[in-house]
Amino acid sequence: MFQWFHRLAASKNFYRLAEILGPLFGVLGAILLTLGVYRGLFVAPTDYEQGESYRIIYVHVPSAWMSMFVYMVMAFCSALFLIWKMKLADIIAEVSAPMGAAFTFLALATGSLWGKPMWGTWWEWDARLTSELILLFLYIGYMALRASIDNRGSAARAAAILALVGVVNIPIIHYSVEWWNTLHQPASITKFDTPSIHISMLVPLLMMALGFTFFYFTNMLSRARSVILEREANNNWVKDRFRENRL
Amino acid sequence: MGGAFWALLKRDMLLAFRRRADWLNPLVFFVIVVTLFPLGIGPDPGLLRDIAPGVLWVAALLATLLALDGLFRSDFDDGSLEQLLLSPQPLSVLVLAKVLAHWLVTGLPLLLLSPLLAVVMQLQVVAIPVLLVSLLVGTLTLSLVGAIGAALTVGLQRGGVLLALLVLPLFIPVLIFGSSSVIAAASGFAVDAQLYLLGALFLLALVLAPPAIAAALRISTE
Amino acid sequence: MGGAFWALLKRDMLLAFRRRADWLNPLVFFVIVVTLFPLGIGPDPGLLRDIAPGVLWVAALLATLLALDGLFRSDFDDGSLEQLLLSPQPLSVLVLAKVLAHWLVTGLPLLLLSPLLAVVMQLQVVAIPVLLVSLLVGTLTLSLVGAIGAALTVGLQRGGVLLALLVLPLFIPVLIFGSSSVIAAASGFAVDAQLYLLGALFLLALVLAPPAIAAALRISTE
Amino acid sequence: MLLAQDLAVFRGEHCVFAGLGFELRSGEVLQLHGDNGSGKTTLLRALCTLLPLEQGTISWRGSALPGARAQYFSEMIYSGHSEAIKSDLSPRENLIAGAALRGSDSIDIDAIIERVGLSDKAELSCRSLSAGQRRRVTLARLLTSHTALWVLDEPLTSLDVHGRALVEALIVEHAKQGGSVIYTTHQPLSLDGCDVRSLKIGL
Amino acid sequence: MLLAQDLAVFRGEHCVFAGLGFELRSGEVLQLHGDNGSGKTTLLRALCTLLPLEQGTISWRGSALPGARAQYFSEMIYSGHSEAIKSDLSPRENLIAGAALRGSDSIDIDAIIERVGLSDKAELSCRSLSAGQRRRVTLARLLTSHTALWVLDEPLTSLDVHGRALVEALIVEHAKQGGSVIYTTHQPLSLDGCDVRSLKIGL
Ligand code: HEM
Ligand SMILES: Nc1ncnc2c1ncn2[C@@H]1O[C@H](COP(=O)(O)OP(=O)(O)OP(=O)(O)O)[C@@H](O)[C@H]1O
Ligand SMILES: Nc1ncnc2c1ncn2[C@@H]1O[C@H](COP(=O)(O)OP(=O)(O)OP(=O)(O)O)[C@@H](O)[C@H]1O
Ligand SMILES: [Mg+2]
Ligand SMILES: [Mg+2]
Repeated sequence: MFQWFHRLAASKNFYRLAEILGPLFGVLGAILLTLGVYRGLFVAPTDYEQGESYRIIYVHVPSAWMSMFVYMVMAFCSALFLIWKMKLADIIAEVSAPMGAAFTFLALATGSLWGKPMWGTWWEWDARLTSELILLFLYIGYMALRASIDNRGSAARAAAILALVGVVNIPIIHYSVEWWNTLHQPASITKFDTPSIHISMLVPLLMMALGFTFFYFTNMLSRARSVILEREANNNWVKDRFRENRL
Repeated sequence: MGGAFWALLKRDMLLAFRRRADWLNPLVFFVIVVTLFPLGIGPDPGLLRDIAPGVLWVAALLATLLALDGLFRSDFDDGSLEQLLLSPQPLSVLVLAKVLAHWLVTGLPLLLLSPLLAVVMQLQVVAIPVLLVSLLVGTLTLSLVGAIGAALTVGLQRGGVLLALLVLPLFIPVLIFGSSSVIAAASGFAVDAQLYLLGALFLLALVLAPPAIAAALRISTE
Repeated sequence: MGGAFWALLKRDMLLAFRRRADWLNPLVFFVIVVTLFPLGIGPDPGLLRDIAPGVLWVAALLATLLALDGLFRSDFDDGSLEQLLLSPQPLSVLVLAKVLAHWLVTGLPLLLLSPLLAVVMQLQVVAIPVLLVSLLVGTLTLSLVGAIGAALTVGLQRGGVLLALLVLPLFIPVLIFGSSSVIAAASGFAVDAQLYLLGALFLLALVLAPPAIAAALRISTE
Repeated sequence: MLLAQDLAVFRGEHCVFAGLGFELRSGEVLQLHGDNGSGKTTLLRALCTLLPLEQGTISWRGSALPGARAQYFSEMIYSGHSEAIKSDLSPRENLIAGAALRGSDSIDIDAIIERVGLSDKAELSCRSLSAGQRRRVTLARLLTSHTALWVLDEPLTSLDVHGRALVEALIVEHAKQGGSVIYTTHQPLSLDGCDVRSLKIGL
Repeated sequence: MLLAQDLAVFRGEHCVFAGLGFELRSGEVLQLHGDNGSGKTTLLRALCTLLPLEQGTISWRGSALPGARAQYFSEMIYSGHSEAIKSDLSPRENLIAGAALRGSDSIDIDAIIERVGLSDKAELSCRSLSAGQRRRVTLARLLTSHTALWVLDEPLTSLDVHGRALVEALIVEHAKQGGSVIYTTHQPLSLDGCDVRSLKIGL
């Protein structure tokens, strides 16, 4: 098991795997996203309470989920990198950060677009909104730290420490914000928790969520590939591939 | 081990004593930020009283933050930090001594001055003891957590603002529990829950921060 | 003379471009400080709207202040400042180029982001143009005035906090006119008087600050 | 005592050196030679574990380094390009703090200060010392703890002729007492009666 | 060209030197001698008006200094203990910015970089240069503007033997072209064919 893991972690093997999986995930993601968009926008019924504007949910909720999922991936890879010095894990963490930040931003933007018709304001200091905003700061801090350190090895380890410190902090932030918010205000605005969602709305939502996940993996793998090429430009296998024109 | 801890603590206190600016400045910054608010917002006493706990806590947080930048920087600039890393003593203990000295020099005076500013901001008198306790535990936690950021950014030319960016998200729970304890006290509610949570955060930071700081310092001197 | 001005401006912009952190950080700091307030004060929208102009202005002021610390420091540390002083070109012109580059890198992005934060703080939409104008003139003035403080403290190890101490009193008039213009606009009053006063402060700073900065730099490198 | 095998260090993408190895025994002195930018500082910092190795092992008294770090640190002292002097403290205070940090306390600070020629500056703040006087404080630091291995990066920087003679005497003495020294300098150093080996770095 | 009369400089309460005077003519080279802490750096910085004089006057081409500052600055260049290099810029960018600041533009930067032996590092960020390579950038700066007076504080710091030969050649050349140089170093420098005078500072 461990040996398998190590062989995969060699960038050459990973590169080859990514070459296969990337397009595969890409196709799957594209199918799911098309289906999800179609069913979400045209097939799913209009919400009797919110009208058409609720359809933002098909972008908003998947991106909100992805924003958290990507941070977990990043933190997990950072731990792998710090403990076992797996360079591949560092690469995955590095390329995931901007994508996670983008998902977070998308969740914030769509949520805020949705908030205008729903609550009448672009922004409320609601618990969930606030902790999503802080998550964006964590991503930006992570990327800024990486960008500020010239030496790549040092940058990678410093960023990994920060990601791990952040992962300890995320649940703390989450609960403190929730608690802070309910302390002052009764749950007047938490319309999120409408427990039942109709199946015709749920299916496209899940399709979109899965599609977003595949999109993330496709994009992450292709970014990882280009980083591997950049870092290993001096290695023979890269040179060979370059000569044979199949990068 | 204890010897090196005390020696480092003593050295840092001596240095702070030599350059009075070190402990005077965060203090004055604290005062100035608190006084800026009435100027920016307008002198309505009701409004001021409502925002007093928040402003006091935010000002304390910003003052701590500003002071943090200097925690390892001068040691880094003159090469003392390398020597610290090459010390035979365990690095996390030495790091703890530095954080403690830093808090004694910057956090403690701020704490002692806060009742005065609370009065200026029209905060209810009953809330002042809670303000003190929350600031005591809170600024200690901020110093510990912030030291991780300071260690990560010490090698960078303009670490100051990057430091702010890195640690402010980590400071938010402390800010929330700290200020909400004071708000609760001012409204006459119980504050045990908030203070226990602050204490728990402090213990967590005390255990986890020193090794993280030590690791970050080793990276920064590469 | 013009040549050296542009050369220096170009060099500083190039440096800022190389280290993205320089212009990104004050920006993010601004955002974070603005978000700290609701966290410290509580999420009541009415209260937030009342204090929004003050908080936005105080946050802009603090972000400018933090960024100021780096204005001459890296040049001082590596000896470039001495070379600047030994340049045959008039020092106040060179200094103006540095301040301008600094504002373009730190003040301008902040200005561009402020409308977004105004929305987050629930500020009335009518007040946003006034917020922009007052911040434009105001941050330019703050940069010029703050540069005097930066020049005076650049030789000191932990100038950051001392700098804050020196320049905050000078910043207060700008803060008062700036935030009161936004408060007036939000309440539907006329704002000409405040904006004219801000403009006058800016012209005053433009004339008086460069020679003062030049003199301060000569003292700091002694 | 110190054994380095097959060391390779990278700065960024650039391999500074590779396949470098040497052994240093008790009483031996090793001078690193090399032009500007050949990697002397890099090697010394790597020997102090301040830089990560890309490859190779360093071992101290037979045990490999990352593990034996605590013992190694208590027996070595590094004096680099930067002086590690607090400008606000006097030379004496600097030396006392430094010694305490290394865990040595029963030393005669006055004699050491006398030895490096700073007696009349011992109580001044280090800010008002000249470049060469500050260097002398770093020389004094070498004497405040009885460590077996000295790692010196350009110890002659800013020193005048008396300073150079002092460095020579200190190294010879240390080697005679069974200590070992690794140093680098671009100036000629005459270490009579010492077992000086030299290692050339760079292509 | 440069005339110093009866100079006295104090640091704090302490008189570093007093009653010091000399004249430097076109084509002359002046070496300052003195032990560590004798006041060489202090004198050089005072000559650049970076330190205030307690007493005495410095005049350039006959006019006393605080007045003739603009002309003086356009004809002199100082290279001190600190290198005045932006670590984020490449050597080339550093030199271009420096030259523009001094108002000289029509220079052949490539030839100068070649001359100081940095051709293969010209586009790297200066952060990744070694101590000696950074020094070479400061040497290149001397060549980017055609100034009459060079003021050099320990220009040999961190330089290897080739570097030293380069400094010697640069000084000799500059003096031959009618420029003048004041410098200090603790290492022997052989300036053949040059009119070298020396001034001893300190008691
Ligand atoms: C800027 C504003 C907003 C932000 C930052 C935001 C953020 C989030 C986040 C982080 C989640 C994932 C929560 C989780 O799964 O634990 C989420 C889910 C969700 N959001 Fe938003 N949101 C915003 C506005 C809105 C608005 C205006 C609505 C509609 C009224 C809305 C409806 C939902 C729904 C229905 C879910 C799924 C709930 C669930 O999984 O239980 N959001 N949002
Ligand atoms: N942080 C860094 N990033 C990238 N390259 C670096 C870094 N530091 C040093 N180098 C490169 O490593 C090489 C060796 O540098 P090092 O400082 O070890 O040289 P040195 O032998 O000490 O030279 P000197 O005699 O000039 O002090 C140089 O060519 C330099 O360009
Ligand atoms: N800022 C200062 N305050 C007080 N005294 C100072 C200051 N700077 C230098 N001195 C004193 O002035 C004297 C001369 O210092 P200076 O740096 O000029 O010496 P130097 O000849 O350049 O020596 P070195 O060869 O070591 O570089 C020293 O004895 C020093 O103690
Ligand atoms: Mg070196
Ligand atoms: Mg000197």
